[in-house]
Amino acid sequence: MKQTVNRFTWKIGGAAGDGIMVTGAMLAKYATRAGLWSVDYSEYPSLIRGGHNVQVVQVDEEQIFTHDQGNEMLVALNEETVRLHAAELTSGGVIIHDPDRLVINAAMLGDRQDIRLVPVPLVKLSLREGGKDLMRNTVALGATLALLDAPLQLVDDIFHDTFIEKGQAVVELNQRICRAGYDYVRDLQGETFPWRIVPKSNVVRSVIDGNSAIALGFLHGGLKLYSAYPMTPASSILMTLAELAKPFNIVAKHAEDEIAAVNNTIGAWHAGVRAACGTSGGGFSLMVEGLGLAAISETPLVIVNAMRPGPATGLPTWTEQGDLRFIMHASQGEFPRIVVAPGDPTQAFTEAARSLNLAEHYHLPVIILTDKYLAEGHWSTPLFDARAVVPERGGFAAPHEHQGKEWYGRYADTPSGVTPRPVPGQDGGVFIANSDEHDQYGFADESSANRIVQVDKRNRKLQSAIAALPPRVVRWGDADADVTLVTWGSTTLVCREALKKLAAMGIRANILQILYILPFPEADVRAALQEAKRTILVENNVTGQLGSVIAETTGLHCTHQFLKYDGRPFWVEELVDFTRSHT
Amino acid sequence: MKQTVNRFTWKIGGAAGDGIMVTGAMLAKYATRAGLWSVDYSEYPSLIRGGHNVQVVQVDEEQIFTHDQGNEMLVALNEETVRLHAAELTSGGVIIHDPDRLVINAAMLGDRQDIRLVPVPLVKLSLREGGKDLMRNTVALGATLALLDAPLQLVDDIFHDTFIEKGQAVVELNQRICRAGYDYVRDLQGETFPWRIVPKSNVVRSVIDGNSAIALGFLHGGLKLYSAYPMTPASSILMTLAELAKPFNIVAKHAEDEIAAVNNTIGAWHAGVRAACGTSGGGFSLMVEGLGLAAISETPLVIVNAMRPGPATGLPTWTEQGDLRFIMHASQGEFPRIVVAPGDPTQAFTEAARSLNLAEHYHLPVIILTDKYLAEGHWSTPLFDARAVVPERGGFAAPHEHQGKEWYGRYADTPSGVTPRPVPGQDGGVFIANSDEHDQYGFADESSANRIVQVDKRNRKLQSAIAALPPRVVRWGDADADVTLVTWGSTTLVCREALKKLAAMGIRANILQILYILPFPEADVRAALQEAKRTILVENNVTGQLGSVIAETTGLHCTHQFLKYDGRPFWVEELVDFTRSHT
Amino acid sequence: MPASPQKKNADYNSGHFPTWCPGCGNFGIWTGVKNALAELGIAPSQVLVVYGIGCSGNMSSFVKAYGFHGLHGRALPVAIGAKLANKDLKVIVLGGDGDGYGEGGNHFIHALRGNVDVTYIVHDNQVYGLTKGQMAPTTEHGQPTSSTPEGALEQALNPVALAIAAGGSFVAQGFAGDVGQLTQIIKDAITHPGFAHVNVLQPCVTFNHHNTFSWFYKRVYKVETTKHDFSNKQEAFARSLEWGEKIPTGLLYREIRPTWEGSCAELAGIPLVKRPIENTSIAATLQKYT
Amino acid sequence: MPASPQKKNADYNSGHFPTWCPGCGNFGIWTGVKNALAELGIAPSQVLVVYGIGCSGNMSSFVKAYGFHGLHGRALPVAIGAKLANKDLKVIVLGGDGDGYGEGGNHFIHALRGNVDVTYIVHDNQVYGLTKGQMAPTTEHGQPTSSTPEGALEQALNPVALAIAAGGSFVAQGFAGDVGQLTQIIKDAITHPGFAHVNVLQPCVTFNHHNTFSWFYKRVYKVETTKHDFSNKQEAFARSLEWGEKIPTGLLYREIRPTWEGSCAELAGIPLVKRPIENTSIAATLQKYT
Ligand SMILES: Cc1ncc(C[n+]2csc(CCOP(=O)(O)OP(=O)(O)O)c2C)c(N)n1
Ligand SMILES: Cc1ncc(C[n+]2csc(CCOP(=O)(O)OP(=O)(O)O)c2C)c(N)n1
Ligand code: SF4
Ligand code: SF4
Ligand SMILES: [Mg+2]
Ligand SMILES: [Mg+2]
Repeated sequence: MKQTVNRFTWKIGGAAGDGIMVTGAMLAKYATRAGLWSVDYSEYPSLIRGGHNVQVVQVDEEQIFTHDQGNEMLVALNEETVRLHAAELTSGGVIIHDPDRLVINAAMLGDRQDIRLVPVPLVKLSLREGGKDLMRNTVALGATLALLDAPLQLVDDIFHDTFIEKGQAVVELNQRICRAGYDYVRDLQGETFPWRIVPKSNVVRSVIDGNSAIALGFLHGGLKLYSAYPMTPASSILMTLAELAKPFNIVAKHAEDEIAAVNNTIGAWHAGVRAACGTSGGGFSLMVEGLGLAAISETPLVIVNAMRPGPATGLPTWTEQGDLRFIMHASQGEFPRIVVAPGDPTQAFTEAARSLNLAEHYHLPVIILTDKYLAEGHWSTPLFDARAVVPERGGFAAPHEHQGKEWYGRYADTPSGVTPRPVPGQDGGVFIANSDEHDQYGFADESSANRIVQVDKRNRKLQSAIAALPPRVVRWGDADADVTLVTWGSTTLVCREALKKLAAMGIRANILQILYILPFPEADVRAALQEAKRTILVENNVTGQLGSVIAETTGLHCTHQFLKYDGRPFWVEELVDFTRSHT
Repeated sequence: MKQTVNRFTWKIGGAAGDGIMVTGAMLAKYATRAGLWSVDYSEYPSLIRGGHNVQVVQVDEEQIFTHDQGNEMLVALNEETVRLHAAELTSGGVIIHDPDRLVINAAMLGDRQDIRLVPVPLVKLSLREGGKDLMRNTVALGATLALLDAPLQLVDDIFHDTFIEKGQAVVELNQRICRAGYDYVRDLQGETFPWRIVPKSNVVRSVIDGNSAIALGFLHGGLKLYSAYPMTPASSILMTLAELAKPFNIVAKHAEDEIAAVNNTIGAWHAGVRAACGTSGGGFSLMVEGLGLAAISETPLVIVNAMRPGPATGLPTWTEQGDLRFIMHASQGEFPRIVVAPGDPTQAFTEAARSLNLAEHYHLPVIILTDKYLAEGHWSTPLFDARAVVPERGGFAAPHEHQGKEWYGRYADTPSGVTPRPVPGQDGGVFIANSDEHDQYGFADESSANRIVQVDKRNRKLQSAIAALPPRVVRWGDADADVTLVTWGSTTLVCREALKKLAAMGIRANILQILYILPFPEADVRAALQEAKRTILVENNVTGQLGSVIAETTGLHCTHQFLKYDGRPFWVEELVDFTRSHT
Repeated sequence: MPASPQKKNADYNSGHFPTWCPGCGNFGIWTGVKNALAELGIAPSQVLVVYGIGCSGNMSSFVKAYGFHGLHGRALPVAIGAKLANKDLKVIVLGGDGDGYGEGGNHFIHALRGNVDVTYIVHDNQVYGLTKGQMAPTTEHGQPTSSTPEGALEQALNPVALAIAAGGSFVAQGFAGDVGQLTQIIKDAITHPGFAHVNVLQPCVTFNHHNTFSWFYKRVYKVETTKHDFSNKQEAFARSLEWGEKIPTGLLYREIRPTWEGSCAELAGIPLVKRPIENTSIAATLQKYT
Repeated sequence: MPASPQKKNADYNSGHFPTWCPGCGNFGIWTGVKNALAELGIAPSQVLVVYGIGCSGNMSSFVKAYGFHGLHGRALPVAIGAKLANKDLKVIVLGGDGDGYGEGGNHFIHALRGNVDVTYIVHDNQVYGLTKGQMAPTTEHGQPTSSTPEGALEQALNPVALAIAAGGSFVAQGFAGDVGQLTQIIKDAITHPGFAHVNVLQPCVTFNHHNTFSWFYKRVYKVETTKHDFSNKQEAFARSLEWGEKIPTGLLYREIRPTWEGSCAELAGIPLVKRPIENTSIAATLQKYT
């Protein structure tokens, strides 16, 4: 029988509270340690218990960016999982289930005869080895590995590394329970499973989500204070930094609301430290006024906005790219800001680290725009390169510039628009950071002449900052292509996955990823669009917001647009189909 | 000597707290009752006392829209007024001042020999007649009228109508004090003043500011509750409605903050009444999340945003059109909204009244966008035509649609996107207004299919609403012109004034005013721009925001743009100059 | 409206069974609210329930009654707007401690002194449930949570003490483990003419392993079994400060004073919602501008 | 930093003379703040004053010291962020009653329980000055204002009672007409280790014709002249409720408890602002993701 090596998709489904995510994470780690690449994605409703939860882990020998619609293995913890997902199984695929809890009959499978059932007494085995009910997932993991004919040693190591802080007993319990599932399936009579894992080179890679990448980017970038109010899908940045506060000796503050969070952050920057806050659209709405405060007082500021489908509470645990225009134009009045939309964990890490340099050096607000898909999905990722961005201080007044002064001209006009700033406590640097329009010292000044100077000065900073930015567009794929996918943020991932599939079909495609939304890379985008044979705008929203920005700034329109707004990320299959039928 | 009849500009300057605005208002009323047209404008800093305050009243026989740079009469209550404004006086113009308080020497006048000083013992006369210090302004008004050779009877009537509620004694005191100034100047030896008033027909017109026009439009439109938190320049809507609450039997609520204001308003609409809230940019920032709540719960909502220069606190008492893009895109996610930007008090009245119909019938948020110039300036205005908009109920479920039901499908899909709604308390209409994505009854529903239905349904409403809108662009001037001024909101006024001056110079200009910003009248704008020989974009902001919207939606750009962002409205002279040199 | 027939708890079930964790204190509050409505004979269509966002707010899908599931922290101003629009409507607000005392704290203190006749029931589980276990304003000092793994640094907010100080006219504390008392408190709150605040001690079995049912059972006592004088603000304040060994439940403070809507001259007579919108004449007012 | 030479009030003048109305109570507070800084020998560059938006906040242009004139209602969170960033910095917040108790009420109650060492001075003129005389949270019930011409319908907020109930560790009331006492209160507030709230009764001569200087002179008394025990919360609460015939000034309540920054393990040692940003190694943490 033909076996597919190192390429399969695994899915687990159950109720909220069944703890399925942990199991998927283990499998993803396993594959990654085996020298393969994984991606995982989960869907869960905005409920604590009940509701249908799913996690998918896809594994490949090549780097992968999104998962497929089809699955080869399904761990079904409840009936709903079978009903909803059996149809997605590839021919020859398996369903692992606990026959004591879930009896699967033909009706539940539709008319799929080509699916194999693998009943494993998950709970019984867990209990037998001294575990609890919930550890049935670990049994399922063992069963999965047995089917894949994957060596147990690697998973034993993972249990060791993960649980050793809790003691050797915990490590061994997990190892034992996993092995029970493994052995049970090995001992089953049955055909050989058409998919298997063969470990490869042991390049060390991480399995990481966008939020952790941002947290680590911040830490690398010299962050000292993070203030936030929890909001899905941004919450885990706060939780990760709260965990890491101790080892990194920084402060993670859970503020009373988002208005406090953004103002805490502004206060911290004003006093001289690198700080950030993070939220999703609803919380960002509450930070809007603070954004303008940072702008007019020329206080650096970094905000993460992890999007979810709106309006209002919307679909709290789903994904969308609906806030682009909102973020670009938020807050009364006119002022420059930087908006960066990373498209994978590596970009998230790098740009988070860079945002702190940018904000500090140019006295500008920087907004990092992600979404639920990037924030909470996990990808096998080469270890972050700390040298990609070097944290460097900037934008401060040197001692001789302020010492001994009565007042410091912190808003004096300069060619770059950036005026070096002292921080409170420094001798002679006295000035007023003012939300009212102000003169060079910060005193309220309502004159026409001063207003023009200050508006121009502030706006000039954005121009100055461009020099410090990396290329604002990222090109993926060959320069010479029949079709260019135009996208931003996390949808870059599905486009990257599509390139591979399209190439296999003989369609030469490439990608124009707009990494920096503001300052908008008008010239790059215009050139790319003019060169392209045909272009497809790919956005996870209903109005094609990036498309509108392109139209506004370049006058150009993509040949086609492929938009999705049901709260789900794109399937690579649908993007490939669309591209093929529009090329 | 040649006398200019019924055309002059009068200015008064003093410290904050000198109460100068009242005097200008009296003069504007006088001129209006005399059958003339007036416009007034004031500049004051964001201080209670001190700081330089100015009010200008311009009078004309034809309808006027903005005032000129030059003045014929200056009432100087302090030295700063003379220093700052003497230079603006037309040759032959006068300065009225109180010689006991302000001695004017040649140096203060620069080298202007062509200005006449009219010293009047303002305070002394006021005290002599039994008035207080501050009533010196009334003496100055009398002096003004004497110079203009204007009949006293009209002002006596105004005092009567204004003060009769406070009693006959107050009326007479004001009349006496005014007459004292009048008589004093009449008795002076001096040349005849080159400007005069000759009362004309007695068509009744109002002298009204944009905020009062909105308040009256709301009342006419059936408003029952207004909730707001004070913020310049929107505060006077709250204060006017608080005053009018009693006669109109409505509720004006001063809320604890703007978040409460917008949510109060949503709650009131939900319960079935017409309601509105109003603020300026900073407060609007705080209402942003509420906007999305109204959108997803399909609760009608009306918000007034009276712009002032930002970012943040900015220039609280000055003017700017800096919030256009912010208002268009505010709040996370994507949803339809109506944005209307009236360009004079009549439009403000009409569109405020209409906004309540629109919000109610289409279950959409409607934002009325004004600015300080329109909000707080006053114009002689034909009496509002209450028939322009007829308040009509709409969007509600008929009793037979909900009575006796267990649950009401308030979000069931409909061709227009509008689903008739019951209000709480009505039998059988039970539903959940939900900020989470929801099914037809309002229960949280996260499925892909439902999401698509609901997004599409909400968006369709905007298309449906178009039928109920008046023409979304307003054309001023002849269809056939050499140049078209493209503008929105209060800058329409200076454009209208410029048309007259340009015509006098033989330049044929017209105006494209975009009254409804959303739904953007793409086709109209495209047609107008394509027909125009040349176009000039006129905006009171630094980035040309309307221009960016035009570029985005039509791909067209105005030939030139004339932008101003120092917190001041345009001078008609500068617009005329720009137009002339670009035509 | 025809006289409501006798009501029962189940009449207020939406048909969607709660998705709360088994054993969650929210079940007790759910029962208490439905009981109170049934016993007071308030039909589902005669009441508007405004919900915050949280596990608590998810009750919006489990109760049959007019509902408004608004923004996190903003339930109160929606409720107040609705009540002013229709003063004949019963308006009840349900929300979490994070929702009401964290995000929405400002509305809370102003609603207390404003005294619009709305009943406000807070599910005080001393944690953020829906977002997975972060610190709440009422989290005890030193308690570790997912946003404060080394323990909360703030002193916990005392909702009932705050409510009394902010001018609450009805301040009570209930316990999700005592549905009988809770039902009575909610009934009293609904019938109280003015703003009524009920803080309900609500164990969260998933994220709060400190303030558990058994922890509370050992500590709660009913003030109605003591000599507590709920008309005495001083005494009520002293009582409200009790936490730790003994935790008071029941009506802590009550004062009858005019409601906002009762004092507002413009609200006398028929409710706003019943007033016609047509034919408002602005002519006389416009005259003043001439 | 060299030892500061003897300071005097005038050292804190910015050179811009206040634009407040002649006779405004803000002058007294201005003097009190400068006196306190001078007497404590805190140099203009050693202190950060964060201002709200209002007549009160306009003081930002009249005081010589590092200043931050932020958003209406949002001074406290800026101040707290700054203090956590540099715990060696003295941080003082000045703002209006509308700013702090209206728009910013939520930050106020959480700052009180959070106990970050910041001094908060509220200019309580019981009105919105800068926006021309609308109702403030502290406007007395029934008082007409420009936004409530028929009289305020809400019960006035009692800032000191609220502060005590919300967990304030230092709660005092000053009077702009008694600069001597006020200076002392501000000094005590600045030296108090923790969040210190000073509500200053501040007549507004332009928009509040009810709570005038003479109205207050007849009513205020100093608690330090009584047997008041400011360590007793019950007693402090009772005192704080006094309004009308007698209005207490002075220190109402004080409690010494750890500050937020003192309890935060990560803030031990040098202030955040002095810590290097370079060379943070994430390698070990990244390892956990492999
Ligand atoms: C503006 C905003 N910020 C944050 C959130 C995310 N959020 C949803 S529920 C919740 C807290 C839930 O805690 P609580 O109010 O105590 O309710 P519980 O779940 O404990 O019943 C948060 C922070 C949101 N929806 N909106
Ligand atoms: C978000 C926001 N809302 C409203 C305003 C307008 N505003 C400026 S000062 C002020 C109130 C002033 O009252 P208070 O805080 O008591 O200060 P006072 O002037 O009395 O000292 C208001 C409402 C604003 N600047 N920002
Ligand atoms: S998380 Fe806590 S509050 Fe939420 S449903 Fe579960 S037990 Fe209840
Ligand atoms: S308005 Fe009142 S508070 Fe403001 S400066 Fe004048 S007197 Fe002082
Ligand atoms: Mg909670
Ligand atoms: Mg005030």
